[in-house]
Amino acid sequence: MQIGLLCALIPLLPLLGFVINGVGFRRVPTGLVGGIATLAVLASFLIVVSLFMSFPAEGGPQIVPLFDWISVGDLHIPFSFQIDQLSLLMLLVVTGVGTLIHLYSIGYMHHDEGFGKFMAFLNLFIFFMLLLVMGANYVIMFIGWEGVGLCSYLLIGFWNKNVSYNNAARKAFVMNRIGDLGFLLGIFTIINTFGTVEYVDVFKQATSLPMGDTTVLVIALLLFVGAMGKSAQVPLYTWLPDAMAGPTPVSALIHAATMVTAGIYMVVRSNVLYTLAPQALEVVGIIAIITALLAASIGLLQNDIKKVLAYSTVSQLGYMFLGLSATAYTAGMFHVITHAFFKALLFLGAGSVIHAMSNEQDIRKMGGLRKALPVTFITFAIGTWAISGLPPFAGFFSKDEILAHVFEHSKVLWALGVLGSGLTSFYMFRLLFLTFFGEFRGTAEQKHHLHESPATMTIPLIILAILSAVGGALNLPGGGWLSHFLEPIFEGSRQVNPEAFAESTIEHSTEYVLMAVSAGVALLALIAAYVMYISRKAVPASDEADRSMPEQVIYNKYYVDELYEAAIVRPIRSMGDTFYSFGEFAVDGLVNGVAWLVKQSSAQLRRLQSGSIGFYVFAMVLSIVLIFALRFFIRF
Amino acid sequence: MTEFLAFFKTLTPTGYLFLLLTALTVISAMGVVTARNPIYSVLALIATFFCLSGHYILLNAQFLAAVNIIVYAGAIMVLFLFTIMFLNLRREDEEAKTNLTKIASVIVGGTLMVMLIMIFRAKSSQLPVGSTVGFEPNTGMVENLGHLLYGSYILPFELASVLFLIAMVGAVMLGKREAGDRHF
Amino acid sequence: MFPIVLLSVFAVVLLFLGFLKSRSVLLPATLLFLVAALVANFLDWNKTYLYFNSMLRTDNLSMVFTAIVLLSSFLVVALSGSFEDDEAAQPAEYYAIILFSLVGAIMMIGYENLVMLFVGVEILSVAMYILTGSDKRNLRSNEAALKYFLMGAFATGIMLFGMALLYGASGSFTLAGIASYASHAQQGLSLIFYVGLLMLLVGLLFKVSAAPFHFWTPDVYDGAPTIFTAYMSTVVKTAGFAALLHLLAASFTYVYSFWGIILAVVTAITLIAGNVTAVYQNSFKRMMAYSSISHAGYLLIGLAALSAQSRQAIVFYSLAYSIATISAFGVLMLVTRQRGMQTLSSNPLSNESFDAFNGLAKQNPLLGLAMATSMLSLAGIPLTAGFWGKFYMFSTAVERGQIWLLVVAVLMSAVGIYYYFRVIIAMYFRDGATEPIRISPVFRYVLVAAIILTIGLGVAPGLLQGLF
Amino acid sequence: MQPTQDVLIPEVIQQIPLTYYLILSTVLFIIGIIGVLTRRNAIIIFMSIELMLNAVNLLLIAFSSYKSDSAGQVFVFFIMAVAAAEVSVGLAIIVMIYRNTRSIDVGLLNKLKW
Repeated sequence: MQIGLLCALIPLLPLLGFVINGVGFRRVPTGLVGGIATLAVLASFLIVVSLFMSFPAEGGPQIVPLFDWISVGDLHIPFSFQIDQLSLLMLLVVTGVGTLIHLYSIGYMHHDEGFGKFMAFLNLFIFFMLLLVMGANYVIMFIGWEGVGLCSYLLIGFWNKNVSYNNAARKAFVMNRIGDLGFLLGIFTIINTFGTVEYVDVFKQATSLPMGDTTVLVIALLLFVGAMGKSAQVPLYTWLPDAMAGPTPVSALIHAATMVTAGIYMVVRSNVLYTLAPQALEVVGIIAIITALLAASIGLLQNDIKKVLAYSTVSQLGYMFLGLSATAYTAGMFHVITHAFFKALLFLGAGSVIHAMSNEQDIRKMGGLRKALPVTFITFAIGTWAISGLPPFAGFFSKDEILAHVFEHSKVLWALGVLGSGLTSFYMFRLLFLTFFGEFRGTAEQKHHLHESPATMTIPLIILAILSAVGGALNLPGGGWLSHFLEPIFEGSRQVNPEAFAESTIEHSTEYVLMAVSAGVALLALIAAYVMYISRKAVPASDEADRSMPEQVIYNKYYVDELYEAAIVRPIRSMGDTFYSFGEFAVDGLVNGVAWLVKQSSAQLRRLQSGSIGFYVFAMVLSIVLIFALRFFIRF
Repeated sequence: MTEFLAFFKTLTPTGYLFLLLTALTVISAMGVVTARNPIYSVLALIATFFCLSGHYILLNAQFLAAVNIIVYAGAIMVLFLFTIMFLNLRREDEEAKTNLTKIASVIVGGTLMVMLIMIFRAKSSQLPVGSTVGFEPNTGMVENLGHLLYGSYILPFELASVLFLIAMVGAVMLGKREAGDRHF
Repeated sequence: MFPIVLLSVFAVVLLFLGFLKSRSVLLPATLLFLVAALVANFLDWNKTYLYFNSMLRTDNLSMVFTAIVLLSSFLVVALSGSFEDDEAAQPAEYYAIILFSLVGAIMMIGYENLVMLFVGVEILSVAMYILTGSDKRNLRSNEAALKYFLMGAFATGIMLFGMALLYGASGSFTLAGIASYASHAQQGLSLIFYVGLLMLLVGLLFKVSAAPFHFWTPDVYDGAPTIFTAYMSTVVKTAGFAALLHLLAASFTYVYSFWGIILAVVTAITLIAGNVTAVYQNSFKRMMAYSSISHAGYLLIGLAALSAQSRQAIVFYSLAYSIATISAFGVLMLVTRQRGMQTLSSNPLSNESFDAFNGLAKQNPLLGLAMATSMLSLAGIPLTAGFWGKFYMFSTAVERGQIWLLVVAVLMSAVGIYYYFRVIIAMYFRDGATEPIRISPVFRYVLVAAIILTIGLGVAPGLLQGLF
Repeated sequence: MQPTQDVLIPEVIQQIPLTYYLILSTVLFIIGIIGVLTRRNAIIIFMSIELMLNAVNLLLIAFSSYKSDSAGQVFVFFIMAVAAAEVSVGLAIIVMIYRNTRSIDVGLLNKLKW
């Protein structure tokens, strides 16, 4: 079958689903809505699989031109898709995980009055995401990029009766815009430098440039600003936790598995440019490690089940960028894939819990749910195990590969990375223990309602759990399948900087030690969490309790372990609080400050519009005088 | 200064006439913008137009000089005068602009004037004067202008009628008294 | 050339139709006339003519601009159905003036001689003074008309002074004559020429409301009846930019180094003044006025960079902008009228504020969609025509190497998104107790056509490129 | 300069440099601008604008005569025609405003602002 037609069908099917559900959402019967939407994505997935199967192992990129799009002077931009190893991987993840989440949404959302609208938006999102991934040039990527941002905006504000939801949606939009501006400027700089936006041509030209070229550095940094916005890196990360106001499937699909990894995809796509600009990679590395640690430490003390997962997502995204900064592009992509599996799983599990708890999201009111929700519990536990980087599940392999490359690059970053991994393990197990172990702490009514979710929700959970468990097999240490598969993508980078892609210099023994260390740290954190939340049955203080006296609660209930309290809990808590307030106030303050500044200057500027003809004419004449003075009298 | 005096001496009566007309023009133009009473402004403007017509005659543009008197001084200014009379604007009121804005306006306008004059007097802005050989003295005669107007410029000439139609329709539409309106 | 003749005749016919008792023939007749003019416009397709001793030029570029102007006026006229209910309105006169003014617009698009430019500008301006003041008993409309008239006449004076100086320096009113004079720029031109150039430029920049000559725009757009605001902000602007483009490209390319930087600075000021000031507005109509200033800024980017792509960029941008603006004003008219009837408040301000749009999308999905599409297009979100307009504009700046201007423009487009999204938020995320607004079929067709055009050009911008 | 060699050339052109006319019309033009800036009576502002237009007319006629090129004088026709049309519309607007507000002071027109 024609490859062009197949490629065109991949994004068109979700679009069709959107049109059917979106235009006729009042007329399509509710029973059909979910089926149509899910089938559309499933069909795309099947096409992607068939493409993947027929793709030659060592093949170069296949460009599928669809039609001539625009030409501006010398710049010609065709509308074409690029099928290569990288886009195939992303396509598999997007459509695969997308299908599961669509399926899950049928169970999760079908009571909602806006069900049809919801499924339509999800399909639209998939469409834009596919454009982003498949486009053969930066302009198509940008369109997909903006499109997913728009859908994310729509879906966060989906339950739009609540004001805070709206604010969250707006915040997400504003922060993403800041990133998009960087991206847009980057694209124009690319046009200016290379005269084309086609990946193939840009990279071909770029390979002939010297290392450390300033223009490339500028381009790389501008593109990274775009990635920071979309992938929630410091300082543009605060929108992601707020975005949890949207329905849970949205959080799973957009804010965990797919859209937020677009930034990583872009950097990997432009790997030649980044390899050419080592300084840019350093910036990426610094921002990545700050993000990873900051978000992890904030995650330690969150009590909203989705917020914990959100901060964990931010932190994991930081890990991915950390890998990229050490030119471990494969490792970064590997983590994108495994993260898509286990984070989608965790979010969907959280959704299942919230569903069972009648929309309760506070983990202090949960506990002991493992008996009521066995499937959810087991799958959630697998996800937690995987994200914590404990063997033998997927997260272990991917995170470990990143850390191994970082170790080669910089010992300090590695140590910080391991620390972050410990934090991850701690807060994830804290979440697991508080939610599923111990006694139930909710109301009696909630307890009465507890039930396992329907099959449409549990089946995706089980599939994702299996994937999270065995996903590590994609790229076992010592040159797995994935690194071979992706090799052609990095051909250009290898040309410009062979050293960065030389065979690893660390010996296998060192590598095993590194693995052991990171796994050990994660295990230690697990134990710490176990001691704190299972043995000691600590429950985080409620919001009403005075924050300066958190120990009171524990003090009154248990034999005091003051040392433990003072040495671990309090520092962690204060650290978490500090970082949290940093995020909330400093970053948001900055964003709001800029908005305030614009608004104030607007208020001042509009006073010029005084309504008086005399003043208007005066301003005109004065401007003419100034122009004449500048052109004829002042030499500069 | 001596240069100026020397220039003075070379002038014939026509030259003096030019200077006189120039002085009159500027004075009456200033009268237009400074007169307190709008009627005086109109009269000063009419005087300016007459002076300008004098200039046109000096420049051998007799036809335009006549048209200037007929159209501007005759028709347009009468329209102004009518309006002022109808609206009964003889009172010397509502000139309450603060002195500050007036001074600022004069300074900015004056600066523009000084700048323009400096530019026009600069060496690099002098235009090559047309040679006397090919000089066509009939430039401003009605025959010459008529040929041009009905030849090359026929299209804008015809389309100017569109402008008049618009103005006619518009003036009637806006100026017409609706039922219940005051007369003036 | 053909549209000019047809429009002049049709306008006179319309004036006579005004004698008929029934007003209902006027609207269809006007629409028919506009379609006829649009068809006649393309009779010369792919041919280049100079009419009447090089007074008027028709080539594909001028025909495309003419088509945009005619299409915009078609849409505006189609949205003007409310005159039928209004006792005080004089639709025959309005439509006739609109058709007459289109003659002026076409003159501005196709002129080859400064006389034609001058007469064209004046026809269009005088018509606009009248239409601005057409709501005779409304003080806001009166005030707007007087402001527009006095300032417009003043700007005309400056423009004429510039033309006179250009004539003095180059000895010709034709663009070709001026260009041949300017081509000796290496040997040094008279300073008079440069002064004339600047003054002519200032006069035209005033007409397209570029800062710092933009002050009339918000007041006039705000005070004029909404339907004529829609007309002014699209047709006049398109014609003005066509005139500027032709002037700069045909006559002044040789002296780009003289005016390029001035225009670039003016562009930056326009972008900042328009976008930043729009943020604080509470009236949607006034916001649209500032937004039209900001769009003049985006269009100026193409002029300040004057490259081979500028034509294409300006054509595309004006089309995208015109369609989006007209449908936005169309929705505004419906909403204002509806709210005016509901609340019986005579204060027009509250009917035009952002709050008037609260909850609109829930009751009237079509109106919501039309407004949202046009706001997205004006904001330059991908897959709408506005995105490609901005894209083309920005790439002209890149080609000239005016990176600083590009940065300003990109930042300001981010500011723009803020106020455009206020409307979308109000429509989709706010609650407003409203009953559905009755939409007449014509309105519905126009809005649907605008949505389709905006999205269609956004998906396949190449469609328009085949035209010239 | 030899004044009488070619009697057909007007004396003014022989004696007075073109720059003088340039300066004269600039002065008239600026007086018009200052009138627009300083006055509040709409009719007087309007008359100042007419003064500006006449400065342009003078300039055009001067250029046209010195170059002996008729195009400039034809342009003056158009300016006069346009001015006449503008005056009729402008005065209609002023009359309309006067009907509604009993005043033509532009300083009082500030309902539209900000």
